Amino acid sequence: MTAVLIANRGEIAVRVVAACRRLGLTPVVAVSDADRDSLAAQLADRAICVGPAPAPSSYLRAELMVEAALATGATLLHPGYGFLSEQPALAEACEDNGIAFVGPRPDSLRAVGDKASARAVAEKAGVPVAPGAVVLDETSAVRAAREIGFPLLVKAVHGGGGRGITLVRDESELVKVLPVAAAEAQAGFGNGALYLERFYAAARHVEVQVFGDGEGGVAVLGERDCSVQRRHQKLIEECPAPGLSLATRDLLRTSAARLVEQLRYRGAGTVEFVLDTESTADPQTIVFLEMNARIQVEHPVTEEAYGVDLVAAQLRLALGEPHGLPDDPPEPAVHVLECRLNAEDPYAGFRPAPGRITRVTFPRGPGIRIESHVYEGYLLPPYYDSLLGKVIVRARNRVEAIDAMLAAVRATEINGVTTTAPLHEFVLAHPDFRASAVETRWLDTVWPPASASGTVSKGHAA
Amino acid sequence: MTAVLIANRGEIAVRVVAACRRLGLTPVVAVSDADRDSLAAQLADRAICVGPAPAPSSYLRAELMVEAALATGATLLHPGYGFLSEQPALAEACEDNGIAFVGPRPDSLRAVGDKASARAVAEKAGVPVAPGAVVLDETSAVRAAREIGFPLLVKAVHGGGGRGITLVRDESELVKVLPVAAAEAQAGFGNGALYLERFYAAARHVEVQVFGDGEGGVAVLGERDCSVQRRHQKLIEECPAPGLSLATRDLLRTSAARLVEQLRYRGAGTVEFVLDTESTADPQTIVFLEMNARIQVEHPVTEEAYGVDLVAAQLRLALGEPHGLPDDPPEPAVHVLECRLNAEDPYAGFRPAPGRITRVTFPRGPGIRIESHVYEGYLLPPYYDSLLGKVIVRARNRVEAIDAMLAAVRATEINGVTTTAPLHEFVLAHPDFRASAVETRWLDTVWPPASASGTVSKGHAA
Amino acid sequence: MAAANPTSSPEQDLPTWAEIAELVAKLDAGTFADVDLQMPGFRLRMSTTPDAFTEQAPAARPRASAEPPVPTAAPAPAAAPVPTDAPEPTATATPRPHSATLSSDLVEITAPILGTFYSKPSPDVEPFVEVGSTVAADTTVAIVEVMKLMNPVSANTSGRVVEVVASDGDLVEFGQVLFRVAPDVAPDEVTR
Amino acid sequence: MAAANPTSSPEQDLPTWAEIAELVAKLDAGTFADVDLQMPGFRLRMSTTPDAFTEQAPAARPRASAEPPVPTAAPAPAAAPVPTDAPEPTATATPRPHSATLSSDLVEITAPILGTFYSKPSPDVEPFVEVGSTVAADTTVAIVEVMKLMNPVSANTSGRVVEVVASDGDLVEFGQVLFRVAPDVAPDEVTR
Repeated sequence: MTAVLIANRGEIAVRVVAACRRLGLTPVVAVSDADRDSLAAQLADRAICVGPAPAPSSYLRAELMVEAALATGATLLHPGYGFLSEQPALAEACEDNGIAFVGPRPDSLRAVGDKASARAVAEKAGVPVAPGAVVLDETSAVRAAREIGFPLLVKAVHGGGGRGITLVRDESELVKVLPVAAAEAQAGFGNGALYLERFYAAARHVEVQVFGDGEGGVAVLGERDCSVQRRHQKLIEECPAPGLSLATRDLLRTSAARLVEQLRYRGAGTVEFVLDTESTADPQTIVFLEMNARIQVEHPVTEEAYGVDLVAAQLRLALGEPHGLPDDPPEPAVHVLECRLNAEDPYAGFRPAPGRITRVTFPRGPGIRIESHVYEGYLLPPYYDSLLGKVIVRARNRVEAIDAMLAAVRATEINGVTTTAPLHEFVLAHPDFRASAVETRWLDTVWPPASASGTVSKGHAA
Repeated sequence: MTAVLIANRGEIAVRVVAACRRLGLTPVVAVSDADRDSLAAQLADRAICVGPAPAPSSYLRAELMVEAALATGATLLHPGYGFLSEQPALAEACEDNGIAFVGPRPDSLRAVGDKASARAVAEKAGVPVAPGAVVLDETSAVRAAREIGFPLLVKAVHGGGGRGITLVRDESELVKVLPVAAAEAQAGFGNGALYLERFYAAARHVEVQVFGDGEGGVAVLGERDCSVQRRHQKLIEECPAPGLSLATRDLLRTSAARLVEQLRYRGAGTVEFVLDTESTADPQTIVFLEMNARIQVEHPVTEEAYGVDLVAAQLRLALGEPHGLPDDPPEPAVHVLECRLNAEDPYAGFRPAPGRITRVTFPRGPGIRIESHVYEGYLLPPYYDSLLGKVIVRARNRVEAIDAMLAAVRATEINGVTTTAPLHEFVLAHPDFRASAVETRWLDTVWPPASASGTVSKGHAA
Repeated sequence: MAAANPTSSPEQDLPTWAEIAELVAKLDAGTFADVDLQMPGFRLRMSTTPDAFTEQAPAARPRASAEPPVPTAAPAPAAAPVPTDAPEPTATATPRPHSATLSSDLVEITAPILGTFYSKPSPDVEPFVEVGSTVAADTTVAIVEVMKLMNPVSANTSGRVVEVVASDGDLVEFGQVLFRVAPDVAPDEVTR
Repeated sequence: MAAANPTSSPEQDLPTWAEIAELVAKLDAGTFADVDLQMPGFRLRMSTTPDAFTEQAPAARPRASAEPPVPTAAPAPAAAPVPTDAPEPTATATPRPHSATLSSDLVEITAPILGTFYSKPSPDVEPFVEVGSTVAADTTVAIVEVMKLMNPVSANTSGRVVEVVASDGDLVEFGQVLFRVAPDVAPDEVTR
């Protein structure tokens, strides 16, 4: 039996275990000291403890993961998402030790690993990019800004996950922000390099799921809309992305495919775009945002829409087999939504609320899929992210899917921690969201609702 | 809030709870004394104990179910399948007490409730029926048999679920069988009436999922193949039914629709057909078998194929709303399988094996749906059927679905009881099944496999 | 855009680890025996005394125990399987282990069926039995009405009624306690 | 992403962390025996007396405790949180409550990291320690190799080695017991 070392935790580790089961592979999960009792550890054939709870001492140490793979005889290593998943060092260490890294080649990871090089690759592949420039000092920044126009975004070149981004409205603001942003980038990402980029005030986040065979071949599995965001953190995703013209879809897909071909990209990836909703042309204006060289949190919406198993396809490819995905699948006749339930208090600035889960009831029924690692009695550790699980719902059209999701969220019971369920119920019931896709800044304009925050303030004073 | 009394148990009670949650209805489950701790009782808003464990004192007493609905303020009653689901008496008692029965009108139940009247209705609606006749005595039986031809089936007119059926090869066998069959029919079904019917030696069981609006309108949701049977008990079902020509499908669907229109049928129903695989015409020969006037065990394969919620549609219709199903949906681009896992020993004549479930692990992942009422610590009571749960798998085509189902069954762990999982693994891996649809008598020719039964006999003797 | 950020998010108002460590170092250098600091989403408790903050130990393993949940009002399970062809309701009168501490010698008469409880055959007459009444096994003690059908309830035990638990018009579920009876002492129990 | 703007938070009246730290320092420098400071959303209790807060008031909010789960073979939780920016492994040497019945006075030295255990710096030389060896906190007792990188393991306790649990070449997981040590008796424990 071929063993797979799962170098991750939480729901994605559980998901990889499931994909291993589908293919008859032996899942081995690398755990930190805090995750010895995790669901993934229970479901896998074996768990191996690599280090203490803090991620920098365990889940972020490539050498421990490779050691764990070697020690358990695993010949594949699946990095999940986050943590080491996009670190060329891990992919390289795997290569050096005869372990198949379930992800892109190290050179691909490097090529898309920071904004500047990713942008360069995109431009080379003929993918539309936003007006923007890397800036070295105030002089070059001001000159570049005048060309790009205000408002614009100041980004850390090595930032990610929505962090290290500042909106600047005019030149005086830019001059003030530059040194602060550079210092923060240095502190947060170990590199003070900054990048200026045109800011689209009315934008949607639309991304394309791609899967490369490593030899230039590419399967394109439609678009996801992930515009329901709070401070660049996705909360609700859907597939297909609603309301796009055929020409816009085609532009998105061919752009994404070109990037994959250019990189001779291997495995699952996502090409993210900003869609300018103020553009009235057909196709609408899209600009390349970044490429995520890994499986994503929201991959199940694509799986449910297209009837595929992306993680199994990753493993198949790493095994040297055909990935088995259709290159150009028919358009799905269904609509799929995903809600991320986090252990956070949506009425109190989304403050993380780790704790012990005292009761869990997930919804059941047709079209409902749950991806989660929590169970009754589980102590959500304070060391990692606050994702409790994902509710994925598939129905015949968007309205039915929204209704089904609303019912599913209401039927979800996770006691012992505060969850973001009220936010999801609010969005799913909101006329703006129900009418069509919203813009990425929409959520911040409607949440928290005035009445709710008032109530909560009183509650805290009491 | 509108409350729904669920007059059933097991996985279908859990399924109806889920549909209630989807629609925001309040589920109340009627339980026998043995089911006070059932999963449905835990998931519902309320459980009400109607009687002792034996079904004749609880789940088969219509007056207790109506009393329970009245006592709990439920204005809908869902009968599930089996038990009272097709009893006109319950539907009538609901009508008399102002409770909406989630099922067909009493007259529809009567019309299709026994083979003779069902056949009459089918003939009237222009649905193909097998040559056959009700027989009153030996003389009429022999006369009818000569017309129908041997081999033929002797059936109890009031039988059901595959019971009360005898295969007869020639006239002398018929004469011997008649009095025995009549006595058995009298004992088993309270009525000794018999029916002779042409026997198709090489037959498939193909059924059409229909949904009537009660006013003559009908939604037809494709076919299911349920030919993997053991003594007329379905074990594996799939949708779409493989290998049917367009003309055959069309004949099946229009026949089923005509029956629904004829009855002005209300709600979910299944029209079952025998498909003669020896017929080389196009369309192939099909004959009406029976109509099941209720939701069926295998309804999830249709739900997964078409992206619908049949149980929610039942409830909507009973609430006086449109059922919301598409009348003529596009052909599904997926293939769906269902395996019924029973607590039976497949190596020992499928002897029921009730007991306490010590551990349950169900498979996870894209395209996998589980319908089950068992949980760790659950004592499977000896009073009822042995269904532990259903594994439903959806994939892009039949081969992928079979592979995914094989992995799913292997990843299913239900400890504490003996299950039929080995049988499912055997069938899913069998070249005959993988190549195409099998015939209804196929399973009995290959199971138990010679080697396995030898091994197990030893095991049992030890 | 990275969704799951494994390291702690900077967007909370909570102290960083470094700040906590600094605080802890300060406290540790001080003279305090106990410290209990609570803020929303954060709590710090320190003590120089072992077991100062003993709390309920968390369950060792998250998995459910094999025992089913204790039903709220279940009768003791019968040892022998009940024949399935006996649809006639019969009252059950069983010693109830879980009430043993309260009334160790009492026998409960429970509802043989779901329905409406009536203590008397018609509104104007005396109840079948009252507290103090003596009953035999075949004494009718009540009626449970199901859909206009009156089901007499037999005592199925002999003794003296000490409590009437159900009230007229109550919905009673199967197995629900209707009466408590002090049983006649059986000859073989005298010697106890 | 920038830190949450405190003015948008309903807890805007809470003291900042720096203010709390300053307060603690002030109190610590003072002569107070007990401090119990409560504000909406905030509570600080300090005492120089052991067991001052034994009444175990529930947390003001039903939030989870900050305690990590009890792992099957983890070191006992330290009072001070572990800083997340310290990836360097350090051996943990802690009294292990769950093994108290077996060897109540022994301290375990556990693997600070996953890797291959070596008792000696190279094959031809003596082991770092053997049964009977005396160790101090900074004594190197073994090496754990991770991907050709040799990580020395310090005893982090002082005493006498009574058992060498791991063998050369063993894969050891984080937290796995390598040695058992009979600790030096601390002066304040003599009087027990």
